[in-house]
Amino acid sequence: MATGDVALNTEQPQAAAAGPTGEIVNDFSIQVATVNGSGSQSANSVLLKSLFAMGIPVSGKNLFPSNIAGLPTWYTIRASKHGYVARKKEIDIVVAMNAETAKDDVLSLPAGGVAIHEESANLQQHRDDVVFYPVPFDKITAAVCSEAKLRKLVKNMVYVGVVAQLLEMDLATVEAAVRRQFAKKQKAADLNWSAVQAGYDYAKVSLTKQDPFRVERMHATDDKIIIEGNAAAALGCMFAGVTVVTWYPITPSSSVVESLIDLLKKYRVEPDGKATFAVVQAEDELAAVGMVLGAAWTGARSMTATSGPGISLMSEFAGLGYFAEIPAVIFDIQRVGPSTGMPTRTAQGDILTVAHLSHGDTRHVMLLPGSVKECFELSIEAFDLSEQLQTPVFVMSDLDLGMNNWMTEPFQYPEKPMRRGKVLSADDLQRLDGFARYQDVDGDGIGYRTLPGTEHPKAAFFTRGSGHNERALYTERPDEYQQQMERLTRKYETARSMMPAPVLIADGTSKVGLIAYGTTDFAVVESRVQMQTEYQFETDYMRLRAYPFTREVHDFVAAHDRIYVIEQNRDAQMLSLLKLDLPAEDAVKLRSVRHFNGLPIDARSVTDELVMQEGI
Amino acid sequence: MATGDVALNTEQPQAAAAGPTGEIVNDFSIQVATVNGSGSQSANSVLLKSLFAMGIPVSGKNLFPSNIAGLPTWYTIRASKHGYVARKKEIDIVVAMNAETAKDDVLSLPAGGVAIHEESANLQQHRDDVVFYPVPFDKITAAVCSEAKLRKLVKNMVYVGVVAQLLEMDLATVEAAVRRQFAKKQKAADLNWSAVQAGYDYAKVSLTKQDPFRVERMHATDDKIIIEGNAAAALGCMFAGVTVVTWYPITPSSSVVESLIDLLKKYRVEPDGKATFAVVQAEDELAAVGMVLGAAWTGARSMTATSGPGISLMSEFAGLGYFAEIPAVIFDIQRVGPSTGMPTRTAQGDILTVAHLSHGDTRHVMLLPGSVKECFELSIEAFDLSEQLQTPVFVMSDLDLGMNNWMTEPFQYPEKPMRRGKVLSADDLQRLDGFARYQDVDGDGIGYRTLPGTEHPKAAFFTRGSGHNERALYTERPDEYQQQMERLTRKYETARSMMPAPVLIADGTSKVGLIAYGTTDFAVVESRVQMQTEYQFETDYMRLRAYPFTREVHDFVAAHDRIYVIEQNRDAQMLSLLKLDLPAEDAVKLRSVRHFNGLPIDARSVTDELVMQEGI
Amino acid sequence: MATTATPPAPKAPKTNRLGLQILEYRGGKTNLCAGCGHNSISERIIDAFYEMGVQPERVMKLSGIGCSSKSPAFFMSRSHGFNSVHGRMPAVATGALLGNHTMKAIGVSGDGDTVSIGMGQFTHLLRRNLPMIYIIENNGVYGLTKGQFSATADIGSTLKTGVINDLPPIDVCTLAIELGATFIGRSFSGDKKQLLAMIKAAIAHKGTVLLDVISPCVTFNDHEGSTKSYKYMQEHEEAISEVGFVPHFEDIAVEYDAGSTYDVTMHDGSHLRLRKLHDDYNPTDRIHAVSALMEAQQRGEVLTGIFYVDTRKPSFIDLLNLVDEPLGTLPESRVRPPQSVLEDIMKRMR
Amino acid sequence: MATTATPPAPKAPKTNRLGLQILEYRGGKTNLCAGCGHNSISERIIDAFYEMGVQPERVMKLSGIGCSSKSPAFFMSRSHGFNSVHGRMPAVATGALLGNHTMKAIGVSGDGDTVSIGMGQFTHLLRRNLPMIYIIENNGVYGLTKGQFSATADIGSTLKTGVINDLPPIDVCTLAIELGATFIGRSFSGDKKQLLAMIKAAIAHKGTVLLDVISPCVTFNDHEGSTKSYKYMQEHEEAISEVGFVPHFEDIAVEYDAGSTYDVTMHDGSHLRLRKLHDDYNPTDRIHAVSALMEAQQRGEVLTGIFYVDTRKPSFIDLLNLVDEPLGTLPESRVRPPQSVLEDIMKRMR
Ligand SMILES: Cc1ncc(C[n+]2csc(CCOP(=O)(O)OP(=O)(O)O)c2C)c(N)n1
Ligand SMILES: Cc1ncc(C[n+]2csc(CCOP(=O)(O)OP(=O)(O)O)c2C)c(N)n1
Ligand code: SF4
Ligand code: SF4
Ligand SMILES: [Mg+2]
Ligand SMILES: [Mg+2]
Repeated sequence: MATGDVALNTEQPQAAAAGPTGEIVNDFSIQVATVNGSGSQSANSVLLKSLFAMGIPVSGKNLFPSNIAGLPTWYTIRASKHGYVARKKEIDIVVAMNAETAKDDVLSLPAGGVAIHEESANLQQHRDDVVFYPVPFDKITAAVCSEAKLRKLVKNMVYVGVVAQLLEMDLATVEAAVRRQFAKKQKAADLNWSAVQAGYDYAKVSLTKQDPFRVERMHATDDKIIIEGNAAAALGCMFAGVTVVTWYPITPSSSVVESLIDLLKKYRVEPDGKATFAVVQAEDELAAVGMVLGAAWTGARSMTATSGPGISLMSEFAGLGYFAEIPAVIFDIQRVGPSTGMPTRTAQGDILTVAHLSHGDTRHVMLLPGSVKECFELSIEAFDLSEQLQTPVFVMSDLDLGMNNWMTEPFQYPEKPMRRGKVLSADDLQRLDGFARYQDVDGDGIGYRTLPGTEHPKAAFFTRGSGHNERALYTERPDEYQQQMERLTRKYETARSMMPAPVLIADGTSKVGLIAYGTTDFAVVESRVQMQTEYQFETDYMRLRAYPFTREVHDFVAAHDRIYVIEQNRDAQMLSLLKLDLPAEDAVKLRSVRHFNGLPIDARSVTDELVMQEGI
Repeated sequence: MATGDVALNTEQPQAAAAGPTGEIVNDFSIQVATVNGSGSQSANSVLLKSLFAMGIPVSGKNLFPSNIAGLPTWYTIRASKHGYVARKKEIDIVVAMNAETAKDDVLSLPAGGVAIHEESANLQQHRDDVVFYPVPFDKITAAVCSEAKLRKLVKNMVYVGVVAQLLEMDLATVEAAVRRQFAKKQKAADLNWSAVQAGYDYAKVSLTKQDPFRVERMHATDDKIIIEGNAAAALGCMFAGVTVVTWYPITPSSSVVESLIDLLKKYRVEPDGKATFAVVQAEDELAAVGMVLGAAWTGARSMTATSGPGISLMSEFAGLGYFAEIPAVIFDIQRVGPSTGMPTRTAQGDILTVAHLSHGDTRHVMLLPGSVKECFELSIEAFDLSEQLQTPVFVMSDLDLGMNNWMTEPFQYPEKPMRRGKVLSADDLQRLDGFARYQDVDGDGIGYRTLPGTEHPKAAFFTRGSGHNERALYTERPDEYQQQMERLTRKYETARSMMPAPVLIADGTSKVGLIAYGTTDFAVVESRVQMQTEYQFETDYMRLRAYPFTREVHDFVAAHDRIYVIEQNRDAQMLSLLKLDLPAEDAVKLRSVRHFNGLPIDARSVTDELVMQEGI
Repeated sequence: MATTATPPAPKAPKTNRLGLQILEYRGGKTNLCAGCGHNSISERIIDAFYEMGVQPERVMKLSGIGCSSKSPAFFMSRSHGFNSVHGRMPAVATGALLGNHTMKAIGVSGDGDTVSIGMGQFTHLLRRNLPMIYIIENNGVYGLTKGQFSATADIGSTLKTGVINDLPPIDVCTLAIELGATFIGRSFSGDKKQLLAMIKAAIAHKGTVLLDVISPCVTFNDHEGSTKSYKYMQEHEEAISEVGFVPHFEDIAVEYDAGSTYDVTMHDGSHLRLRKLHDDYNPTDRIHAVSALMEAQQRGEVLTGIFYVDTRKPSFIDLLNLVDEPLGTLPESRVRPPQSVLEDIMKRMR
Repeated sequence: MATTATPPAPKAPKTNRLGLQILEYRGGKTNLCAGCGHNSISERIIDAFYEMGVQPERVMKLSGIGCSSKSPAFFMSRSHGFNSVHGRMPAVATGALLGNHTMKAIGVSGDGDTVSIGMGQFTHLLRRNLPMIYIIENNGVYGLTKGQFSATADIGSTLKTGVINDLPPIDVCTLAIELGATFIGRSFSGDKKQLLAMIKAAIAHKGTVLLDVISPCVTFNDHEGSTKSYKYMQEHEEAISEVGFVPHFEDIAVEYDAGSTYDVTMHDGSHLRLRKLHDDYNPTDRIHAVSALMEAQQRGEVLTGIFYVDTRKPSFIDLLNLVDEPLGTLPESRVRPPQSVLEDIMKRMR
């Protein structure tokens, strides 16, 4: 691999939140640079959980390469007393464990930044405006760990100790985190804990604190939990009552199904050992989505999870689902495209494609989770909507939300029972003496369906992706075809009225409105405060949660002079959908803020762009 | 098959161009209703070619079912002294050869219409305002054709005779057409000719002319030819120098490749019997387009042809072609979707999908042939553009254009030599001492490529759909990725400047402009005259030929108050692309006229819609 | 289709063990070409389900795209049908059976639908031994798109246009045996007796039944030079065994010679009686069956009959160990765990 | 990758018949896990092309997506490479060879890339006998997505998580023999000698070479219970023949016992010498080869060696009867017919 692709933070270093003088408490970001496969996950998780346990709002981001071992990896932990969880553009403290990237990592620090590094690597030569803490990691590790082959792993715990000491973390809390991390393995726990202590002691004895960063106990996380978006989505699916799950592994979606499998095995096996679910690892995504449609056709709540390349492969079946009107829940955990792109980097780049996925006049419904909590809630919502609307529903998450750890209040058990949509039973058929599958009986564009196996001579109908009339009979008649297409448009309008409303975060008096969705929200929330405090500039803000857009979205745009649509793709994809949906006089107001380098969007980038475009 | 799907013309019958009194010369449409597989093609072709040979502008449309034999089929011939070739909404003369649809066919006639039908079927009961010409087809056929199993075919020639007599066609011309149709089969020619005569004689003796329709020799077609769009496209591909052709059969695209195979076998085999081309019937569309990319990567001019479902299956590879920057020419002969839809009906329904085909930030180039001549010319253009831009180019034709017969002036041989784009030879590499595949040397966003087999140690580079930098090395660096994506945007702007300009058919002083593309043009041309003559309403008109849109398109919209985008899909797809591309203040002007029942759009539908929306 | 079958009711209505007349098993009027082999196969399917006395509502019909794939509309209108997309019926069938594993599934496909575009999904369906009847109506061409060669066309076979196929045919039976299907046979649309017996046995089997039925396309592939024509089949069909079937609800005391006949007891207690016509015939030995097929092909014979049966191998559904009821219609109480479970999970995440 | 290989130059540079040193055949630095079987295979590929003296510029490297599919970046940087999309390398390779049939093509894929998502295209490539070397780096799992089972995993094989595979493995060698490939063998990334000989012979072959190379995934599938681990292979590998190869440019007067050894003359005049290690071994008989493979599988052996070779069957390129030069770079004069042709066609359309 060329050395060309190892440095991560290639953006201009910027001054840290406060100068090197004066303390900075509970407000900094730590970036741990390691080598993929070196097992630093547990160490980083211990750091994250310790800060969390000290009641300090934290967020962690794993920036890993698309390979299994050997390439550079970065893990960023942000502590923010204000509760900001977006990526922080400025790294305050670097733990440079990867010799290959150490230099670049140090160069990426702002003035006043901190570098913790292997003693032997003399990085001091590269900067004179950052604080260096050299540590003899290998020596320390060797001392605590006799087994040579374990050292690579244990070494990581040493930096945990060093960081803990430098930041004045509560050691008892750290120990608790370590022991919890290795809950089932007493020996490992002890070994790792001794490594933490060794690092801690070394720092205490040999390093003199010269930087302003430290922590103090808070209570901001008291009744919160930490969970990844994909795990939250999996929980949602189980409580939505999913019965058929199909998948073909692809980063970053695999963990949705992997977590779900664990849950189902644990909670959905009946006393006699039989399963109320089926999970199939399909041969590819065409098969995965085909199975979902087949299962949904028989009434099963079925789903699959994938990412960009899989979405492309599902195009033909997506059109069948739309036209034959079959439910399906499809998770798109977005990653960087086009094509294979950067499989382990995040983006919101499939929005436009999914909205019109498949040839012909096809239109789809999308849900846009903006937090791990919504990964849970909107997953449940997706199944209800999909069955009620008899159409595929796409849940558009992304790698940042899906594969990173996020704080959240605990999830609420669904109050509403499952809404299964318009399904006729044998009794209904007896009463009605038959039915017409695609007839718009209720004027909402949604027909009534029967499920295979319904024991009534008039239950059966023929499902097809070719032209069909109200009675599901094959047709090539111009009038019958057009009638069905117009009904589908009507159904889409019904969908609009059923979509989860956007969240109106701020609707003050400002002439400027911001619109964002998904993980972009975290940066926008913080950027709005930067705009206020640094530029005394007020913004209103609405976070989208679904497509098609509800009335509230139109109203929000109508109520403002300028609307900035902030998103993580190159082609302003959500802005495009808004442009197509809004009355022309409102479409005029749309402006775009885009971030598309594969890193999660950060507040500073948003602020700078807003300031530039507003000419402040 | 339910009888539900047999009637074709389900629209309100309307009064014919002129009332039943007074002659109507060279201005009518004939609809022949038969059963699929009954072999009426030759008879209809004889009728069409005879009128054509009499110098009268004609167009023929085959409206066939998606099965091989047994379902109703209609063939419409329009004669128009004004040269209109769009579908005429009103049928003037029905030849009702299909008992199953005879009643509906007669009901679909406007008052004053004409029905030629089998004597035994008494259709008179259904209408008293149309002219009936009962003919004992079976009796007549039996008389001229001893072989029972041939009668089904020969019977069709009988109606040719009847129609010829009633319309006062020149019999010698008809005979010439018959003999040409069966050029290589003397016996068949004689038999069919005698059938025509028998029909002619019967009409002469037993029918008394009561309708106003007749023909007169003209010279409007003197140096014209008749050809199908797909055959014209195939010609274009051969003269573009295509070398690798892959396909997977699908209606209505198959005949592009089938015609091309015939041409290549005839004109592209060298004296030693070896071929300068390879045609592969792939296992599916994923394979077809994959082969095209593989071949283009080695420098071959390669292409495939498909329709909606195939386009969906090509999504993933389309994204690879865009991101890895590999040429490819893909014909989309559009049919009615979504999903399998109506495979033998026409539409312009893949526009929006193809423009953004594949996940991630992917964008494609589309050419929009609006005549058989452009099927030829733009096919050649497609290969040049695709190699110059190093990106897939989609040629968006449709079933109406591709599978129907159209008059056209003969095609011109390409003046320009093949433009193969930026390819470095071994000598170039020697001179430059290497190269960087994805470097924007010329500022147009287009890099230089080398072809496998180039005999130079620095010729090789690694092609991939994953993140890559200027030197085609694998990268996950945010800056390198973003740089490449921005270059691709730049390249797209270069494409814009190279696209074939739209055709400005009329740019007078009207405040109202019309925009159309492809086969919609034929109806718009005629509708504009209806607007003039019937409503004294002037319209300007621009026909699009490519996407992305060139400056002229923006100018045209800017120059008018209201723009009607007329197209053959439900979701106003081209209007959507315009909306996304135009400055907001111009996007406001867009209005939509849509036709999406599977029948080719007709002038009357356009006119009625314009009148309605303009409130005339 | 569901409601358009209206054949004249016979005088003294004959009925099956459910008391249903055969017309209850009919479908919509076919719109395939007169003489198309596919129509005869639809007839046999109707006969088989009628004679086996299967409740039509308990059957799902699945297909891809093609003339063959249209035929589910032409039999058993009282069964739910799903005409999906080209080459992808296996996935849809798999999902449908996961959603409701209590039903009988019959899939009808073509050689193009299965062996060209559908090869990937087809092989994986076989590997899973999905419990369904999978019929390939094999005519060696793409009928619906006007007769191009498919991947089952034989080397040297010609089209009407004179084009000659020079790629080897893919033998779906050999493939099916190797990849894991458990009931594999080949027949001919023109061989009423054999085909009917095979479909009836197929209905009794639990596991993937792959029936490769040569079904001539009279419009595009029934001429001299075609190796999938009626004539060619009459001349080259070579039955490896005589297929007899005795349903569980009939008296099975039928005589048979154990020496020359394999008696296979099916899951439902029915008996499949396979009388050797070749001495090297052994329907219980995979390796043997594959060799027999490959040798016959080398000899230029079209071997028919049942080549391999395994009634012991667990089906895909067995492996999943599902509850007895269809997953698709389980009540909320059985698919949504109680609030306590969520609270418990949340607690452990603190 | 093309420019990053900079290993230290040896003192007295050894060169091949083209006068090239082995470093001219190296690739970029691997980023696969240390100990990954794929790396050893890359080494053998480098050795083979070096020893056969193939000009690197005359070689195209193709792959799909996966750890295995990354490896073309790690050998022969002087050859053009195309890392396409998941499971679709066969189509890209087919197109590439149509565009330039004068080059050697080597494709590297994985068991997931080929046998799961890629099965459709793979079977059709085999059927066409496309002239290329197709190597499957078979580890029974999806390495790049962290170790899920692929369709070549054996029944009973376990993952580190304890999950047990219960679906039968797909044997790509049996498949390849049946579907029409003409050079089929299996080896093990750890068996340097055998693998090198096989790749060298593969380079000499014209037609589809399918090499199924067991290549342990040290990170996800090299543990107890895995049937694709180094340990398992050491215990279960069973060579059916000893593979010897004598390139055409070397003295072939090497002794061999005609009774126990098959001598196959390759297209380029090289000689493949296959010494029987099983008495039922016959690399020229398809049916035989298939049975041998199926039987070995039943015995739980992993048979290695070359199972079947056919040097007479025309390749897909032969069937197309192309001009000698690459189609991709034919001059305009040979691909655009003269004006007279167009005028002639137009005239006949009047
Ligand atoms: C994705 C896609 N590609 C192509 C087609 C066009 N198509 C329809 S049927 C068919 C082949 C049918 O052949 P086969 O399965 O053998 O059925 P048959 O008509 O011969 O019975 C094709 C290529 C399609 N419908 N969808
Ligand atoms: C369309 C698509 N689906 C899924 C993936 C994710 N993916 C990448 S590699 C891979 C499997 C690789 O397995 P294999 O071919 O055996 O290669 P290995 O890593 O084991 O060498 C998968 C599923 C993808 N890249 N593209
Ligand atoms: S075209 Fe062939 S396959 Fe299709 S219906 Fe007619 S005969 Fe049957
Ligand atoms: S994960 Fe497995 S296959 Fe992938 S590089 Fe590592 S060892 Fe090799
Ligand atoms: Mg067929
Ligand atoms: Mg693998």
